[in-house]
Amino acid sequence: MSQYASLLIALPLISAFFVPIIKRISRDAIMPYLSLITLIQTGVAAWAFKEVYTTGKPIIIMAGGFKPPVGINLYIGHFAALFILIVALASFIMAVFSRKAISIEPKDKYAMLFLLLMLGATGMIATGDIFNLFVFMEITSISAYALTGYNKTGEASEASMKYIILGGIGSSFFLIGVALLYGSLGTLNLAQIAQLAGNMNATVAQAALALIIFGLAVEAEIFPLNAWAPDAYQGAPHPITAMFSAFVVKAALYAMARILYITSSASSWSNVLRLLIVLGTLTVIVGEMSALRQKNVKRMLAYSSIAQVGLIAVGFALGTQAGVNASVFHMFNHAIVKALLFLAAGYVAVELGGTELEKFEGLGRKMPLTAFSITVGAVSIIGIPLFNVFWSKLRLILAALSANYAWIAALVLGASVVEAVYYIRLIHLMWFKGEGEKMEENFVLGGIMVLLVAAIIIIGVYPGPVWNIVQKAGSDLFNVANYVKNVPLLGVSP
Amino acid sequence: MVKRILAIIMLLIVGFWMANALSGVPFGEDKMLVGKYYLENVKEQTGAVNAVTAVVVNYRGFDTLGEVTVLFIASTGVGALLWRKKKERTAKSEGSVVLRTGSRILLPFIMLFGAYIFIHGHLTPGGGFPGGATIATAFLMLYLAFKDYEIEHKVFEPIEGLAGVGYVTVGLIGLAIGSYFLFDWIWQTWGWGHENIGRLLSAGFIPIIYTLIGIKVGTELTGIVDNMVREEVKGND
Amino acid sequence: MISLYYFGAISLILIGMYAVLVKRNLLKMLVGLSIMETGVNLLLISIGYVSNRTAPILSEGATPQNTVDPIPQALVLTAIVIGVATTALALTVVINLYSKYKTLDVEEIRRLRG
Amino acid sequence: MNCIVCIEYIIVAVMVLSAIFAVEWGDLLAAVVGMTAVSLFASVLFFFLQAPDVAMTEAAIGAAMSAAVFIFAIKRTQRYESEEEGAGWWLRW
Repeated sequence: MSQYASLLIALPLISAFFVPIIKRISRDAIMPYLSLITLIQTGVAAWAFKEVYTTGKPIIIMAGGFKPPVGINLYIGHFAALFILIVALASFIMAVFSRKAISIEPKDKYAMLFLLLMLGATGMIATGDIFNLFVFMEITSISAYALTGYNKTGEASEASMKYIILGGIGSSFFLIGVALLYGSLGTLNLAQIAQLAGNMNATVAQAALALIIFGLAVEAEIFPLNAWAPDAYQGAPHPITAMFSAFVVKAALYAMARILYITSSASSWSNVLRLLIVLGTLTVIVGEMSALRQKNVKRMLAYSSIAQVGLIAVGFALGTQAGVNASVFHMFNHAIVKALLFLAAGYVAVELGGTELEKFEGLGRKMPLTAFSITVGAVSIIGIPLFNVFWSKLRLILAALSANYAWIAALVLGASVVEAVYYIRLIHLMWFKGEGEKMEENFVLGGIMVLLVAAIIIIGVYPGPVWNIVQKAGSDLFNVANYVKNVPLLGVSP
Repeated sequence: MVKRILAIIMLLIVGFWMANALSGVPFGEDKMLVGKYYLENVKEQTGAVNAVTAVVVNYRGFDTLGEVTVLFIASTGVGALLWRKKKERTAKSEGSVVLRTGSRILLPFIMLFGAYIFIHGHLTPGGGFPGGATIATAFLMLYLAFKDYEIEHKVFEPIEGLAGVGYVTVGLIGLAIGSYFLFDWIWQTWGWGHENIGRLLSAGFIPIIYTLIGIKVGTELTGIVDNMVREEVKGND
Repeated sequence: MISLYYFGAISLILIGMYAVLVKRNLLKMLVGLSIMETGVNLLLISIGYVSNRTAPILSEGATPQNTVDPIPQALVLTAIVIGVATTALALTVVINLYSKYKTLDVEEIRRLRG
Repeated sequence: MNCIVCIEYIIVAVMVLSAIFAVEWGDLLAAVVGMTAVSLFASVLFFFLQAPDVAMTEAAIGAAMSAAVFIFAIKRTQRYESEEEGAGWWLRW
């Protein structure tokens, strides 16, 4: 029965391949079809989530019926079940938003690329094989390139070009890293790599891990290779921007953390951790400093997103259970908040024709509900108590202190102060400046925004249940021995 | 010039570092672990003589599904980004007489050769991807030879989609029959073709999947070429 | 002493990276990326090679003991197709950029800053 | 040293040389021809490394199709590059 979870991969694929035939039948049916498929995907993901969290055992999907090191397996554990649900849910929201936000033809191609972007992120989170991870990463990134340039304006094409060049370098690096790992271990399965990592040559292990981290850094928006992100966030269609921030980045970060902890028994592993801590810190600093001087709200949100990604990476690089838990919690909260913020900002752009700061003047009078949701999102991401991000930032600070990194706690606090500056500027602009007539707000989108706001406040007031789920997900990521035990490895040994 | 020298120095450092790491992975030595298992069991488990094909289609079938998807994304993306209201070919001159007659005569043979490559994927080197590329080459030649040749878009796009649907459906039938996605139901459940390993009618669903992949790759690459060749008609923005 | 094939693969990777790093022409950068991908593929295949063994096609004469590793070959098969897909998409974006700005020089294209 | 080894050395040398030319030639059409030559020599090397499947795929897809797509793109843009240089456009914010 549990093998039916492979529908998570098969369903988006088969429905994407089916779009040309739907297009022959009726062009107007494409967008409702997209919403329907993402809704079904959400249902399947919810079923998998329930299955994993009630039985407490991960679902192992073996493609072709071959046992893991021989065949490819998907590992839907506590972490993957949670984030696949988030991916599907965010996709569903954005599919609904797409009906309003996408007016540029060809919509059938948009629907295919949208489904495949969702498929790629799902696969990246679920897979248990390092080369399969590469393939899913390429699916994600190539559909992201195409979607970034979808508007066909000069800016969109430029952003897409930048993304393609960086992504090409990143995927080459990743592949060299995989080649080194394979050359020294003779296997590609993550569980078996975890078993054998201890007797790896130290130089090879260090080089392979550094190359893999640099390769994933492109997708994960870690500092030296993230120049594409603000441009792409600005140029891409609005629903796609929200998807980038809500789960594409998260999938790459997860892959990074997974590979990092899988190889934790390799010698010279702590050097790699130190490298990631430095990169993450630089990401936070550069992201927050650049966000301060932005004139475009979508670009500002993009830099803020980069800074949060840096915080998550630092949390993963602490190397303790508490740090991983805090990072997973922050990923979860950030996905909700950024989905809300980009949805609201995109809706403003659709209605008022742009996301420059001037467009947001007097938004509180023009579109009170949207302005209210942006306010809640902004206040939450600053880290004010009683909103969800407060708890994850608090956990991050506690984890840093218990791992003897006092300066990381200072970094988190400093980042919050800088965030407060630019978000409060935005809030001030929306409520206390400019005049405007009240406009009709879309009922469905308003409902979605209210639901997301409610989620933020409920998690902020009662963090307990979510924290329990997140702790399980974090230990799934951190506890490698358990991971190896759960994968039924066939006894292939030298 | 300074930038150039700096870049070269930086790259040499990176290269030295990589070479240093590669010295821990000696060339030409037997490093197989899972590979040995494949080589020893490939004939009983999949029926394919060509171990690479068996690895590509059976053992690592998920990768191949992803690979087909990547090509599909590329063709869709090219179509989406080069989409204009009205597109036409703008070539000014026909190909030479040799090219025109040659492409007309060779077309069926190239197609046949492509089909041969992907049908015999489990016996000889090759398989769906080179086979599909060969078929695409035939259409490429038609585009070069005739200045107003265009493929039948109404036929090609649904074929591309249907081949992909077919691949996933074969996988889902495996899920229904053998309870694993992409399970080789023809070879392992029905047990067809066990007596003629090394001949055409063996190796379970490998020929079926490679045929679907070949059709898909051929139509996709042709679609990419078609989108690149046709340009927007002037005065229509 | 590094082997010949590793030397060739690393040279290709470095030359490709040099083009991406230094050149200003977009098509030249893509040529560089393509060369880099070829280099990576060569590296993977040479890692899977075992001296004095034949191709992994188990017909006459070839036994599991005297064939090379099939896995890197399967991986490279995937990587080649992915490389071509990326190249085709990138060239499409280049065509779109050229039709907007009438240049391929990245310094003149650069509009998104800060 | 037997003859196969000499051929291997020569092919690797020519391959690296054509890669350098592909990067340095100002005529983009020539650069694409150089890139295709790199792919073809690499496919010969794949054959020496006992990977006939990969050699075929590289020749059919890596060399032929990508060269065709490149040439169509050059036809729709421009053929010569300017001589100036700049570094790391894609790394800047």
